[in-house]
Amino acid sequence: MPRKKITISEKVEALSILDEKGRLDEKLEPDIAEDVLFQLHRTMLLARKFDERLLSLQRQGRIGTFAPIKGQEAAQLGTIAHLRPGDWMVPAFRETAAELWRGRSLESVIIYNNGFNEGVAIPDDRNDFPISVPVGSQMIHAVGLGWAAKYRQKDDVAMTYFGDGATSQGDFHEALNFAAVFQTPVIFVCQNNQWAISIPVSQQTRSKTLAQKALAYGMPGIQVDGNDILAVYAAAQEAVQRARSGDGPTLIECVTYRLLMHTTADDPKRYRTDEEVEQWNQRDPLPRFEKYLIDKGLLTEEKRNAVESEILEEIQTAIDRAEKQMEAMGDPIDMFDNTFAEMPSSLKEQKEELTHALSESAEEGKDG
Amino acid sequence: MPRKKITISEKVEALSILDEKGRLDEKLEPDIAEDVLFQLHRTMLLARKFDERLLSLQRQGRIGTFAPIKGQEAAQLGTIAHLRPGDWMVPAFRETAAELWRGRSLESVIIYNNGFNEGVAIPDDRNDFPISVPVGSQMIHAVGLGWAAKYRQKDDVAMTYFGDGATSQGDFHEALNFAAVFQTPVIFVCQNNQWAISIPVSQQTRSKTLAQKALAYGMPGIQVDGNDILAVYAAAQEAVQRARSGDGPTLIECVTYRLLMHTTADDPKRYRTDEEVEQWNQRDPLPRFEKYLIDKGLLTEEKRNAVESEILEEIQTAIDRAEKQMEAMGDPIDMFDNTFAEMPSSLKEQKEELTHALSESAEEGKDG
Amino acid sequence: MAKMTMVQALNLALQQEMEKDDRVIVLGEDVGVDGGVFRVTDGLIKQFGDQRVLDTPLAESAIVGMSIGMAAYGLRPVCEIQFSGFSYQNFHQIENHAARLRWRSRGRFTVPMVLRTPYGGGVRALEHHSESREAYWAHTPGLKMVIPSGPRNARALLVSAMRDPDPVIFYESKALYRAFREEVPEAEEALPIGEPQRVREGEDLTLISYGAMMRPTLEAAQQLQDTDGIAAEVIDLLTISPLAEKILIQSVKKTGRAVVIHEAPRSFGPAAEIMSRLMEKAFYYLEAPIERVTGYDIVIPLFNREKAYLPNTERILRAARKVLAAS
Amino acid sequence: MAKMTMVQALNLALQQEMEKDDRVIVLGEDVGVDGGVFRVTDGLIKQFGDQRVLDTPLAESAIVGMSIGMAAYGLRPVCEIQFSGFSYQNFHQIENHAARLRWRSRGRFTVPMVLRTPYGGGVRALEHHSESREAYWAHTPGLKMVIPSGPRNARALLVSAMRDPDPVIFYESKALYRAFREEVPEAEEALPIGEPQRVREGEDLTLISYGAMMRPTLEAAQQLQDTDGIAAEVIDLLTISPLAEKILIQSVKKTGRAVVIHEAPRSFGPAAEIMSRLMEKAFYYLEAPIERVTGYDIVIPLFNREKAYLPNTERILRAARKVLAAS
Ligand SMILES: Cc1ncc(C[n+]2csc(CCOP(=O)(O)OP(=O)(O)O)c2C)c(N)n1
Ligand SMILES: Cc1ncc(C[n+]2csc(CCOP(=O)(O)OP(=O)(O)O)c2C)c(N)n1
Ligand SMILES: [Mg+2]
Ligand SMILES: [Mg+2]
Repeated sequence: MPRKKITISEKVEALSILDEKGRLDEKLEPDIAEDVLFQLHRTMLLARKFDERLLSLQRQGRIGTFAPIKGQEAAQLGTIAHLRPGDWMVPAFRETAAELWRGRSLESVIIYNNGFNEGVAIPDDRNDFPISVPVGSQMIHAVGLGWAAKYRQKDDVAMTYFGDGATSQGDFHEALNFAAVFQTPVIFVCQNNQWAISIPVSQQTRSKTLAQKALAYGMPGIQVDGNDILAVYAAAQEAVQRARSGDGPTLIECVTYRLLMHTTADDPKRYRTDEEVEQWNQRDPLPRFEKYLIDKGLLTEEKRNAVESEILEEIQTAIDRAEKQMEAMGDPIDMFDNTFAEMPSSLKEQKEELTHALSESAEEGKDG
Repeated sequence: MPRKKITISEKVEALSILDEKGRLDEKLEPDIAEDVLFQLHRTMLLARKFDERLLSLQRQGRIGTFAPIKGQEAAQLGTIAHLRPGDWMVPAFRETAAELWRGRSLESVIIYNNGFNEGVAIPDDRNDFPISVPVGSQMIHAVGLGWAAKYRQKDDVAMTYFGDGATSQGDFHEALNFAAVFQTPVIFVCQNNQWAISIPVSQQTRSKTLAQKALAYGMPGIQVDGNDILAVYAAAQEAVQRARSGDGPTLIECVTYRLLMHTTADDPKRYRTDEEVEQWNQRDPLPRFEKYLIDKGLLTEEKRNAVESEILEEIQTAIDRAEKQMEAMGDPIDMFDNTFAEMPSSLKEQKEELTHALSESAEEGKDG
Repeated sequence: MAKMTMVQALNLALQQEMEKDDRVIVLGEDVGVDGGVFRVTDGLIKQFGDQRVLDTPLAESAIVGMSIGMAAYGLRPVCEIQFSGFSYQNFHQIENHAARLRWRSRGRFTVPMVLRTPYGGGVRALEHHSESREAYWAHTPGLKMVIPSGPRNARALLVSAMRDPDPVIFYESKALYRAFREEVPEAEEALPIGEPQRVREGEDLTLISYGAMMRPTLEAAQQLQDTDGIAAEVIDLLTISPLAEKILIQSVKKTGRAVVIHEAPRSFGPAAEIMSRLMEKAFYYLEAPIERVTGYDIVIPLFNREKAYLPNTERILRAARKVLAAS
Repeated sequence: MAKMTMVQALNLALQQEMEKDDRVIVLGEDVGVDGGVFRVTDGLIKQFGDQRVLDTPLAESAIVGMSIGMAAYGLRPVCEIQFSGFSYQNFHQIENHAARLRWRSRGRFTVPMVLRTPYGGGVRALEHHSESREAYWAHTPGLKMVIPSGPRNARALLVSAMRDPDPVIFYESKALYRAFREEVPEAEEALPIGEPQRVREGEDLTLISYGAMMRPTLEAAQQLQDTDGIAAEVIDLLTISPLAEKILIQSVKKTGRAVVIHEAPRSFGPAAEIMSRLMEKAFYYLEAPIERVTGYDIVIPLFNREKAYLPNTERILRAARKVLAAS
């Protein structure tokens, strides 16, 4: 005062390491162990191939509506790769690549996409939340988890995913604010894939970047090329370190693109041009990462093909297994379970009512 | 990119013109017509005296719980003074000074504080929303009003008030985002009075200022000394002009202080020190403004006292009138009105039921 | 007259009303360029431009809050909440404001807005896309809660909702969106809000339902006629709240027996209110306890098992026969 | 044993459970340094520090959402929503998540949290501070909805709520906070959730209520005894949902007549469910239609007229006599 610009101490940065043409900025290249690089590549390829296969299953009517991830693999894998098993993942609904990295089985994805509750079961050794459909509502759960970890004096962190559209929700704001106020170990990973169904990010917000929204919370924010796995990896590494060492949350905006439809119920031709999609196809994270690995002498065409056939087989086996498992899943009566730890009498009665009705219909079916 | 700081084009500034000691920064002094200065001063004094009187009425049990405004008069009057009659005001619940400026009667305030719905009636010629109790929920209404005005090709603006606590609500975020995306003519006036009941602003958010939250929306933000009516006036003038000329919304943070309790049900001694309050008493906007007027030769001790006695009489008259009016307000049966434009049959029946019950009790009362 | 799906009929209502009344503004997520995820608002942005049809950011509370401001100004916003499962994000805007602003301002400001939202099961959708929780709104003073059961009444009720001086929550059954076609007159047609309809006459039993459940209910009535020789009277509520009980009471006074059907969870659901009104006003005419056929008190299962959750003709028949057998 | 107000009794429950179980975390607006606007959490931050008692920013959705995360981690958050009129700000967090996480994760993650919130009229409060909308929660699968009626059962039910493996919505009547004192044992005491209590025996009539309405209800029962020679049985629900109907049915089978009392709006309110259960399970024992005495289907008026809105002894007596007169 009297009239001056307010200087803000938190940083908002932009980061890119491996550009669209696969050119590497060596000064910034993160140090990633070879086995991790292989694992990242294999999971990226698996996620890509699985996505393709799910799409064809959906078109054949063998699974229900699902949300493809094509194009967003680097944003997911470059972030999730930093989590330890005890850390927490709180996803939205378009994080299949990250889930696969965490060990979710292909079968469970297929079973879930067939509308069976069995597909949401999470093994006890994975601290991963189930898919959250209500946009923007899940980030605050990560804040509670992170707070609890800190309370228990663990250095576990919580990583939560959401889209550009989710940043418009009040819950986004409240989650970031709580995380900052309580300095909880949370990494907010925004996959800015440019679209929220038919709404482009330019109509979602007037701010130039999503990363700068961090400034409202006194939190560091960084915008990375989300199709550049090295940049994503480097940014996430810093954020996870910050969280683990008690220095609070970070907002990471991964600039990426949803190369396919919003879900299989959506027709993107209604709202975006083929040219735009084509431009983003040029920035596909997968070939870019493969070029890097090849340049580094870690990957060859041959090796890649070998991994790919292995993956295709893995997917086929999973589909076969899932379809077999689902055959045994007809009985709806356990829909009453998992409402409460102990079933109240009114629910027991309703369960009996349905059991009875089902057996009567079965009888009638026999008669008729 | 590759790694660089993101530069943000919107400005966040801080502004002060008349400092705590009443020293004026003449370069920045806004040009305010004399009659407006008088009117501002008179309303400020009226609001102050009325607040004092309400507090004593409350302590005597003659009104219910209410929210004092002492200390926040400059923030309210410096902003509201720019509105034209056709403009829209969307208040929270601690804007009595602004409401008085807009022509709300003292009686209606007293009647409202006595728990009579009659106290919320708003004359047809004031475009002012009634008090909104749910913190943070009202700003978005201003966005709808502003949008509608623009749609109707009017240059009317909407000004909405809220506290520091309200900035934590999801609805704050959504309102600012919508206002920016649709470039609606809205002025967001945050009265940062340092406390949300017992929570200091430092526990409300980790951001250094509230004004910088504007950056999340690509919106200009400004922090002003909210106890400096000249600074508030100047900042609001720019914001209103911007809105009126179609250049969209602004966030104004008025740094001020709630000198009294949150409401009369609150005991601030539980959470803040007398020293803090005393420090802020030194920054009281009223003597500061009076010193300015005296220095300018517009006010004398004598004149001030004349205005004050006039005001005290006005308040007394209003109390007498309100108490008289309230005597005639016993009948509860119109509680069924204003639920719908047309009363549905089920409500008519309930209304009859109550009418009947009330007359029966009256009968019984007579008998007993 | 043209044969239309409910989606087309709703679209017609919007399109005609927007033509007639420039106060009508459509807003919501994906309602513009995309035409709504179910295409109910298809073509409107083309015809009326982006000042009449607003593609909003993704924030239900703001969509409703902005509508409240628009309505108070004098416009007639029709907002879409993409699925009713996400209307709880804006529950406070409805309860704290939309339902009260007339009251709070003693009539100075009113909220003539419509909140359209798809509800209900049966379309193999994801979690949160199949619920039926009209009771939340019905229990909230100051709101009208409307649920059409077919293309023609959907169009006619939406027209009335847009003209209503008070906020209307308008539930559209996804299962009905494209399930069948009906003749829908090109000429304007409006149906009063607050008037249930007797859609089938009968003396033996009253079946009361609404929305997507009307179809299995009517099917059950037909089967009762065909196989049991029972004449069931069927009432389509259309307006859930404020509930106009008169026609229900008349019917039950005649039949002495009733079944109420809805897909919402049973406990504290709409059927309870209907049963209570009948108990209060037709108790001495009842020859058997009223039965309800409803969803269960659980989260509706993911789509592969939702059929077992939803009431169907068979369950309605079973309840009807139970009520008929009792004496 | 000490004579305590409900505020003190609730405070005791929190304090003792926090001492015993370091998983219990209290959070909300003004619950720490200020001790809660009604002082229910008074002294806790002093005793347990700011890692056990969190003064949060002003955001109800985040308070609940954060509690969900804490609970899923294995803690036992007890969050306070300052007034139930502001719990709609977090309705989606409860409906979309708290009530479903066990189900959604097939038991892997659970939400053992308590949402405490003051509700109801009678304390001359501001708008939004006097509502009674327990039906919203009661209609939501996956939640338990508890409402105590006095210091002793408030303490004992809150203890159970904190130990419950599932989310509990815990409504505290502001009108009861300091209305009277009861002996509350120092030693731990817990009351099972899901068990209504018969608090007065009688053969002629059943009065069913809960929360703040228990006092006028008991007063009415006494007056019926004194002036009409009528023995009314009185049942205190304590748990609204899941509703355990057995004791209600037993009672009505005995008395044949019932009145249900609550301050919530009438239509689609809790009484409707109770009446429906009684209709379903005790129809043939009913000698008169069940009456309900409730709030009206309007926004509760500002405080000067709220008395006329709220049920009172007189209204209960009138309904009871009507039920008794019918045959
Ligand atoms: C609260 C809520 N509102 C609306 C929807 C419907 N919906 C599902 S995804 C989506 C767009 C999400 O956009 P974004 O956050 O960018 O994620 P993306 O789909 O691009 O991964 C919408 C509107 C929803 N699931 N939840
Ligand atoms: C949604 C909501 N939550 C909680 C409350 C209770 N409450 C009333 S005022 C207040 C603090 C408001 O603080 P601030 O926004 O800074 O405004 P101030 O009171 O300082 O004017 C709280 C928590 C409320 N009225 N609305
Ligand atoms: Mg997106
Ligand atoms: Mg404040």
